[in-house]
Amino acid sequence: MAFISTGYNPAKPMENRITDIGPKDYHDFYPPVIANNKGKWSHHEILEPGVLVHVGDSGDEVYTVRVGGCRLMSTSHINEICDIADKHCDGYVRFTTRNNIEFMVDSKDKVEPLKNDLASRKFAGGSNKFPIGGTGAGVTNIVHTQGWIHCHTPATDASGTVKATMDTLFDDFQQMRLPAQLRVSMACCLNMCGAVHCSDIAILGYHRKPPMLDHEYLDKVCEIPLAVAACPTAAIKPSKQTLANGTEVKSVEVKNERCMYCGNCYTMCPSMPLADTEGDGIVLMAGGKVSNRISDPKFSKVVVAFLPNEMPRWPSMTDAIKKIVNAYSNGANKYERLGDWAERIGWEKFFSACELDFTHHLIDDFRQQAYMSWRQTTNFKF
Amino acid sequence: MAFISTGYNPAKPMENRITDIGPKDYHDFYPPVIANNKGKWSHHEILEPGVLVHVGDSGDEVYTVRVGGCRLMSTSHINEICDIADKHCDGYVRFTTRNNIEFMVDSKDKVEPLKNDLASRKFAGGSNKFPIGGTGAGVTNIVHTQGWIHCHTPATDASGTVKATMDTLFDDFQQMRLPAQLRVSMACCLNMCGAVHCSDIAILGYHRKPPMLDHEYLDKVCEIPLAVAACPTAAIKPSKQTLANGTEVKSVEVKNERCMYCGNCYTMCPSMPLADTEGDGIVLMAGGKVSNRISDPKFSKVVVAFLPNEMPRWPSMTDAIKKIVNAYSNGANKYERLGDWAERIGWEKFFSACELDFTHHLIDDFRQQAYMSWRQTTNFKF
Amino acid sequence: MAKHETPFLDELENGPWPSFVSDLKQQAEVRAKNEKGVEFQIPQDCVDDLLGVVELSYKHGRTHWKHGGIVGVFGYGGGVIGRYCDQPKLFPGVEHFHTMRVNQPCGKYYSTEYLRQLTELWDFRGSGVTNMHGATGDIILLGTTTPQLEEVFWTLTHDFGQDLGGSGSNLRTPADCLGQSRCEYSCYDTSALCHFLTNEYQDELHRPAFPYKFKFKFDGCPNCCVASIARSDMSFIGTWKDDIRIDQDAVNKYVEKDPAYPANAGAHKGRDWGPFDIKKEVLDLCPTHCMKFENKKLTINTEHCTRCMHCINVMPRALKIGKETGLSILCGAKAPILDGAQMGSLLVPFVEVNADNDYEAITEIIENIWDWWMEEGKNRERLGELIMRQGFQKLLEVTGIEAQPQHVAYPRTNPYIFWKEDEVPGGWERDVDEYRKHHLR
Amino acid sequence: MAKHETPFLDELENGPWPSFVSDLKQQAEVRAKNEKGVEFQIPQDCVDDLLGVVELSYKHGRTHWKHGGIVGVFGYGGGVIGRYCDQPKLFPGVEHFHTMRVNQPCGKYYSTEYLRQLTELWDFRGSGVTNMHGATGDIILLGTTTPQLEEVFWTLTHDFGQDLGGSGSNLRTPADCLGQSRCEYSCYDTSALCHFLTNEYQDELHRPAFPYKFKFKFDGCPNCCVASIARSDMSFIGTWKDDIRIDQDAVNKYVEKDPAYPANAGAHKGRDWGPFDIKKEVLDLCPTHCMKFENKKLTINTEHCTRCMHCINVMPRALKIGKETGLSILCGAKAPILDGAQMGSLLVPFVEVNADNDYEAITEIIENIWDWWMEEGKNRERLGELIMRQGFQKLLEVTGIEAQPQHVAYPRTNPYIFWKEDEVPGGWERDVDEYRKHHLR
Ligand code: SRM
Ligand code: SRM
Ligand code: SRM
Ligand code: SRM
Ligand code: SF4
Ligand code: SF4
Ligand code: SF4
Ligand code: SF4
Ligand code: SF4
Ligand code: SF4
Ligand code: SF4
Ligand code: SF4
Repeated sequence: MAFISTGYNPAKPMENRITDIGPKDYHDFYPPVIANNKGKWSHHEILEPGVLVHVGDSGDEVYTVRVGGCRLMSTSHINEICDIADKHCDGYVRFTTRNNIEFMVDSKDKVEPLKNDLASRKFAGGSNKFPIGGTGAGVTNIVHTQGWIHCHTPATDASGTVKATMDTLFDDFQQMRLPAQLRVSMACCLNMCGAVHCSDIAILGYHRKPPMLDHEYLDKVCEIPLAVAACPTAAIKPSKQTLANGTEVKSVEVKNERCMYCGNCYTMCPSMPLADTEGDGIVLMAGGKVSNRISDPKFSKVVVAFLPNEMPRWPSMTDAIKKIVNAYSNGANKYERLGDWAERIGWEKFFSACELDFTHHLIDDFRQQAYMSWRQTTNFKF
Repeated sequence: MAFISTGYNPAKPMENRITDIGPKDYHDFYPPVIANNKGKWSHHEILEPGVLVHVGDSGDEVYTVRVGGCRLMSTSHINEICDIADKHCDGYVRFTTRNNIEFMVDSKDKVEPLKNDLASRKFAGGSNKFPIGGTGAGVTNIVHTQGWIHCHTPATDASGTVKATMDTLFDDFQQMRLPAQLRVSMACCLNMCGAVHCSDIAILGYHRKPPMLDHEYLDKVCEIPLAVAACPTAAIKPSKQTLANGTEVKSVEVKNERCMYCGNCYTMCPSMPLADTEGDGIVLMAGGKVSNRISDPKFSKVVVAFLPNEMPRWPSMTDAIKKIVNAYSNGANKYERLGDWAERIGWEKFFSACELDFTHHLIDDFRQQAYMSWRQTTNFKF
Repeated sequence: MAKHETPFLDELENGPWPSFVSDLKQQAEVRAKNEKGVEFQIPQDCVDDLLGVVELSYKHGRTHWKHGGIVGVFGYGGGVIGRYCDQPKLFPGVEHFHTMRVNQPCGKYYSTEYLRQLTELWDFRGSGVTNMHGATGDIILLGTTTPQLEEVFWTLTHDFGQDLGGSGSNLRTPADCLGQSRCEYSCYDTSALCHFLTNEYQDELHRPAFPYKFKFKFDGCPNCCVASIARSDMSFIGTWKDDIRIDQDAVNKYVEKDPAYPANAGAHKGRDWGPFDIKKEVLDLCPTHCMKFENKKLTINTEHCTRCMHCINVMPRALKIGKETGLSILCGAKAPILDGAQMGSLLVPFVEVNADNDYEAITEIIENIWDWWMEEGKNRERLGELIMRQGFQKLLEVTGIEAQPQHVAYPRTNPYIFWKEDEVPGGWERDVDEYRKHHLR
Repeated sequence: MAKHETPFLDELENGPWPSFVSDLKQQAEVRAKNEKGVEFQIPQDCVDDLLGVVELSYKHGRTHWKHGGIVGVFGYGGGVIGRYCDQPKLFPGVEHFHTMRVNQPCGKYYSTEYLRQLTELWDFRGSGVTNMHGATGDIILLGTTTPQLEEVFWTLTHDFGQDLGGSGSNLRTPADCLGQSRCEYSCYDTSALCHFLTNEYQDELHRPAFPYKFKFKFDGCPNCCVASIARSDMSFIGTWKDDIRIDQDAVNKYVEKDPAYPANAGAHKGRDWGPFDIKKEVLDLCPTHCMKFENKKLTINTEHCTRCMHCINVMPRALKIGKETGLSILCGAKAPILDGAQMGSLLVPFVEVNADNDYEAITEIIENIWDWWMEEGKNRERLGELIMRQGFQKLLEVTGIEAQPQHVAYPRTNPYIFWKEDEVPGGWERDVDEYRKHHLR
């Protein structure tokens, strides 16, 4: 494979350089019906799961068919999306903030052919390429992160846990029978690259072992003061270490009891890896939200302290999620988000309704605001 | 005045010493109707402000007449209480947890003579000795602290601010026309010797100047390390100081910007007084409660950051309190405590309803949990 | 004739509320006249001087009291607060003006006979000024001189059978609501438990061995009339486990507005709130919405009732607390100094109150907590602050109580869980060289 | 034939949800076949090796990626994430596997023409694997080698008129909900503002000068479809000041269950929740209880409405946002590392959105905040953490905004108010000797 140059000259990087031009202008990408009615929409309706119509003041209509997107996506798949959009949608398509794909058409009669086309496409392995759904009071796509596909700090895989979960919740992706929206998010480490901290259900990769110390290389690869400073709990201090061969090297020491396995040190210093087959796994959180509807946005709460990484399909995790979704579906009122339901019945009843164990790990002990989460009243349910 | 000994011999303190005998046995002090019906009460009724009846399963009744108590009380006043109790109540009386006095009689016909007797008694200055009231949905006695009568750290007087406030709220002491109980508390410094931190309305004495340093005497009178350690904000450090006469002494230095005028240092070290005529004054808090009824117990919130000490009757303070009580009385629902009302209408409306200014001082900036009090939603009222 | 002019204080004689100034003036006069011929052991004009010193504070806007120094009775670390005036020349009568804290009887019932004993003693050996009562609960005898302390103590113990209360880094004087003595809501005998524990822990009350003060308060039910949840390191609040007992006839009396059944026992009589409306006033305000009133029948879904007391408070003739009673224990309440105020946090959802075995189940918890706090608590660190510093889990550990969802208002919002090494398979020691076989540098 | 056996991953081809494994396998095959005759600039079998390395992770339960090191395009401090495989011998195709973040168009609309340009480029110079989209919002081109970075950048800028997005201690790629383009709730043109600010702050986006990352997100209304309140240092959320516009006829259509007026625009169609009940579903759920429906007329007490969107969401044909629109700005949201997660805290209750003066009122606030943060922020300290550390008051000060009760959910519960010296009459310097005249030692 021969190197083909664009004309870029590494010796003169500034030659003909273009910078700071920002993103493409969105106006170029609006389908005509969107361009014509922007800012003048009257109302909308979800006709069936995955199919919306928006009606303009002008009477114009745009029909949107939303399909599940696997945001880890090959160019082949994107090209297929383009084929569909060219065929049905005059060459336009959009992606949602939760990585679904939206095909829009400007009249009702174009909807069925589009739907049929989408539904007909399957991957060789049998799964749907473009499942229709993700609207209204149901489950939509999981926003997630890199996991073992690309990142250096994950405690679990992202795409795999998401696939297993979406398979489990698939019916609710294609239906609108839950009390309200149910948003599942996934982040593969504490950095929480998704908005996992305020999702109805959050899957979080978590380490449980303090970093290993690669003393022999540490000082060569890392800046010790940066590694020390990285630790939020001040668990790391510089120390001299004697290697097996007797040489003394500069390195660090970790006070294991103070470590909360956040991996900040590893981000700063590759000689402090934390990943461990048995130590790593999944934390489940629940009850968060971001919309301001009825109740204020709120953080998710840890409801399962740890589940092991059970590759490739994480059955204990999907079971627990299923239990939560079922209990919510049976128990909540119309329009009630998962967290609002849990608050209404009381978190003590949440655990019994979902058949989840409550363990000491679920009691907050991080910083002073932990106190706010303890029960300061005699008002509780047995 | 000649010293009269009990028999105690300072040279032999252990001789005939009696210790660790605890309080008097409460059984000795129960009026017969109480002793007979204890644990077997059926129900009660507040017949009119200050007058309760409790009915036993046995059919026995005890009528209680509650009167305002000025808990700073002379033996003359106590003796007068005894006279009344002897006359009407077979020689028994009790005090409530909020320093009111309760006279109990065991039949209805004894109530009127008792009430008349109580109401007839006035101090030479004209005030009531035994105002009847303090029950139900009204204002009861203010629990308070020492103030200028006895303590060394107050930022205001206790008995005086309480007298001024109770005069202002007197009608509501003698009536039951508020939406719910309204409990006012008073503490003369940040130590908050009353449960001021969770009262419907709290009057709090507050300093606003960092301690003065009596360098010449500091090291003689205080243990410098203890003074340094006392400071919660680490504002104090040891330092050498040169006096006007040139002598160098060991003393301390205070970083004024870090000081929150809590007076902890002064408690440890008399050479660091904070009291100041202009600096000291009143903070008003509101919306706290301790009962678990309907809503959980909650802390009072600072609603007026500062009011000067206006001796002898603190008119700005009583005005502000009156405004709060009026707005609450007009706005709240039946059974709704002040804090529940403020939460229902939103604190932004509380300030307009009470005609109080909101200033930057009212925004929490103490420790990390301050964050919890900021508004993390778009749900607010203009 | 008053010894000092008190123009400021005189203003506080006006108005309807009892005037402490008038009372002090009356007391000054009684002492001046001394009709009873008391052989005052401290200056006869001390109340005059007290008025004088307070007047001066009203002028300056500042206190004129100084630190106490260590005064007390032999062998006790508490019960006396020392106090000196910072203008002793002007007010010699209050130059020394210590207070004594006398342990009040549970429920604060008194016989006049006993009260008169006290007043007589205090006229003789003190200022004749008191607080009935202090904020913790004690009878406060306000103002005497050092030599009188032992004398007063002697009389209290020998003649009255009465001990001092707490101060300093001790167990403080426990206090209770009146409980079963006169309240139908009380789920246990607050006074019996308060009295028992006060006696049981006399040593802790009198001899400082704690990192800081420690308070017990006892509420018979969640109405919290002694505010235990807000101001006691351990708060004991009555509760029950079974159904609220419902007298359906009585419910209907309320609904029918029978005058013998006023809403909330008449507590709202002073305003016309309209006729009683069981839906609006009870069902809709029940915080858990666990009540129904259908076909003249009230039902409560006990599983969801949090025993907040509202419905019982509104209809005390119809609704009664359950029969399976006990108490909840909450820990750590305190005033805001230093780290911010705390309410008590629920540690024990339910424990039986059993006098027959000397409240064993309760004293065990208390003593486990004390052991921990005495071991780990820093100087001047309240229990609540220790719990905050070491975590609620630690409190569970030292008391041997299992974590339950009842312990939290909501589970943690951060995933920063500290695991113990033995909870994690394989432990924490790992071989980096083994790891590097699979993960090159 | 697949290069590596992937028994674990093969299991993830089952089930209805689109399988990323199937997609990667299809891509590996396309590259192997290379029917288009692409002159691959990075290993042709990189997708095979990607599957191989992920399979190994499934076996080990651990990642096989290493730290990035500093790779990027000349003059930019962000836009590229370096990544290396820790088993390069086993998986040479992904030995170097950097990602490029490409700034997505606002609202995430695309023409297929443009998308095909992108895929062609990425087949040629990269792995042909992407994320559509990254969690911040970028188009993520996943996996290429260092020498290709400048080449891709050249093509993007020269041929596509497209720049990179952010990474590192920069302004990160701003993102928006689709807003007025297809949503009747949008209170301002999110895409116009997002696009303007992205261009206005290109320098901040590309050249690291900040203490840490900084994110903007734009939601057209309080439904928050781009979750700005939870994950942007500055969150811009549409709102309005005047009355919700009510079409009474349409309200009655909902009440009459007209099939063209399904509750919540049909979002709950999948279950039989019973007939629409305006009281239960709208009035009672309105968090401020500011609505009435009497005599077929719906009224809203605007003074008490918090614009939570609920009623509008339920009856979109009847209720419309107000006409006096603008946005609220909230600051400091972030993920939990290090000090715990934060939601955005309300700084600006309402500001007009005026494109005509280049959003002056908004850029002024942004720049004041940046000046402060760049001055005071510690290394790796997010804005939210700085606000926590220096106090919300400081944020008000640097932005010149006056404190309002809207800034708090509730006023402070502790009285630990820090006064400024000039706020206190007489200041802080006092003469202790003067004091001692009145207060002897
Ligand atoms: C397309 C999208 C915006 C975009 O720019 O891409 C979008 C579009 C709409 N949202 Fe949304 N929301 C979108 C992400 C979100 C998010 C963000 C997220 O989940 O990360 C939220 C916040 C969720 C949360 O609180 O955790 C969100 C909370 C809402 C709500 C509030 C729902 C609630 O009960 O709290 C509404 C109102 C409603 O559903 O009636 C809403 C309503 C709508 C409406 C009805 C607005 C309209 O008039 O067109 C749109 C169709 C809703 C539907 O699909 O049921 N949208 N919506 C996003 C689709 C994501 C997807 O593929 O599933
Ligand atoms: C007398 C009394 C106030 C009153 O007028 O009633 C009182 C008076 C003092 N309290 Fe108190 N406290 C009194 C009940 C309280 C209470 C209320 C309670 O116990 O229910 C509290 C709040 C609850 C709590 O404990 O948190 C209280 C919280 C404090 C504090 C702050 C403690 C903390 O941890 O936050 C201090 C400061 C200290 O200990 O240094 C304090 C310190 C003091 C000192 C000893 C000041 C000092 O440093 O010398 C005061 C002596 C005043 C004097 O001259 O007599 N006092 N103190 C109360 C005791 C009377 C009694 O025994 O019945
Ligand atoms: C006598 C006393 C107990 C004692 O041991 O001394 C007492 C006695 C009663 N209380 Fe109380 N409470 C007493 C202090 C309190 C306190 C403590 C405090 O304020 O410091 C509280 C907590 C207040 C708070 O939340 O801030 C308290 C909160 C209640 C409540 C809950 C009210 C609420 O709306 O939250 C009830 C229930 C009710 O009023 O129906 C109650 C009910 C009662 C009843 C009706 C109980 C009964 O069946 O006898 C008694 C008469 C009430 C009345 O006076 O209206 N009692 N009550 C205390 C009288 C204080 C006084 O002189 O005014
Ligand atoms: C690619 C992406 C995840 C994804 O799969 O989509 C991502 C990937 C990484 N994030 Fe992130 N973050 C991504 C969106 C986020 C978000 C979500 C957002 O922006 O809305 C967050 C939470 C919101 C926030 O900023 O608080 C997020 C919070 C973090 C953090 C924690 C920052 C904090 O202050 O709490 C880190 C740690 C760090 O900066 O050292 C981090 C660090 C990282 C690094 C750079 C890990 C590292 O230290 O090298 C990851 C590189 C992975 C890789 O190999 O490509 N990432 N990161 C997202 C960016 C794609 C894009 O540009 O569109
Ligand atoms: S959540 Fe952690 S492991 Fe996952 S992509 Fe972000 S930084 Fe990497
Ligand atoms: S993982 Fe986090 S807590 Fe543990 S040593 Fe590293 S930086 Fe510190
Ligand atoms: S509140 Fe402060 S000033 Fe008042 S009695 Fe208690 S310690 Fe003394
Ligand atoms: S008053 Fe409080 S904050 Fe100020 S120096 Fe003294 S101890 Fe420190
Ligand atoms: S706390 Fe309960 S039991 Fe005790 S007096 Fe109050 S209402 Fe009665
Ligand atoms: S006690 Fe409270 S929670 Fe229980 S039924 Fe009565 S009102 Fe409801
Ligand atoms: S945030 Fe509001 S304006 Fe934007 S898409 Fe969602 S509902 Fe529409
Ligand atoms: S927007 Fe929300 S607060 Fe306003 S009227 Fe509608 S439901 Fe009520």
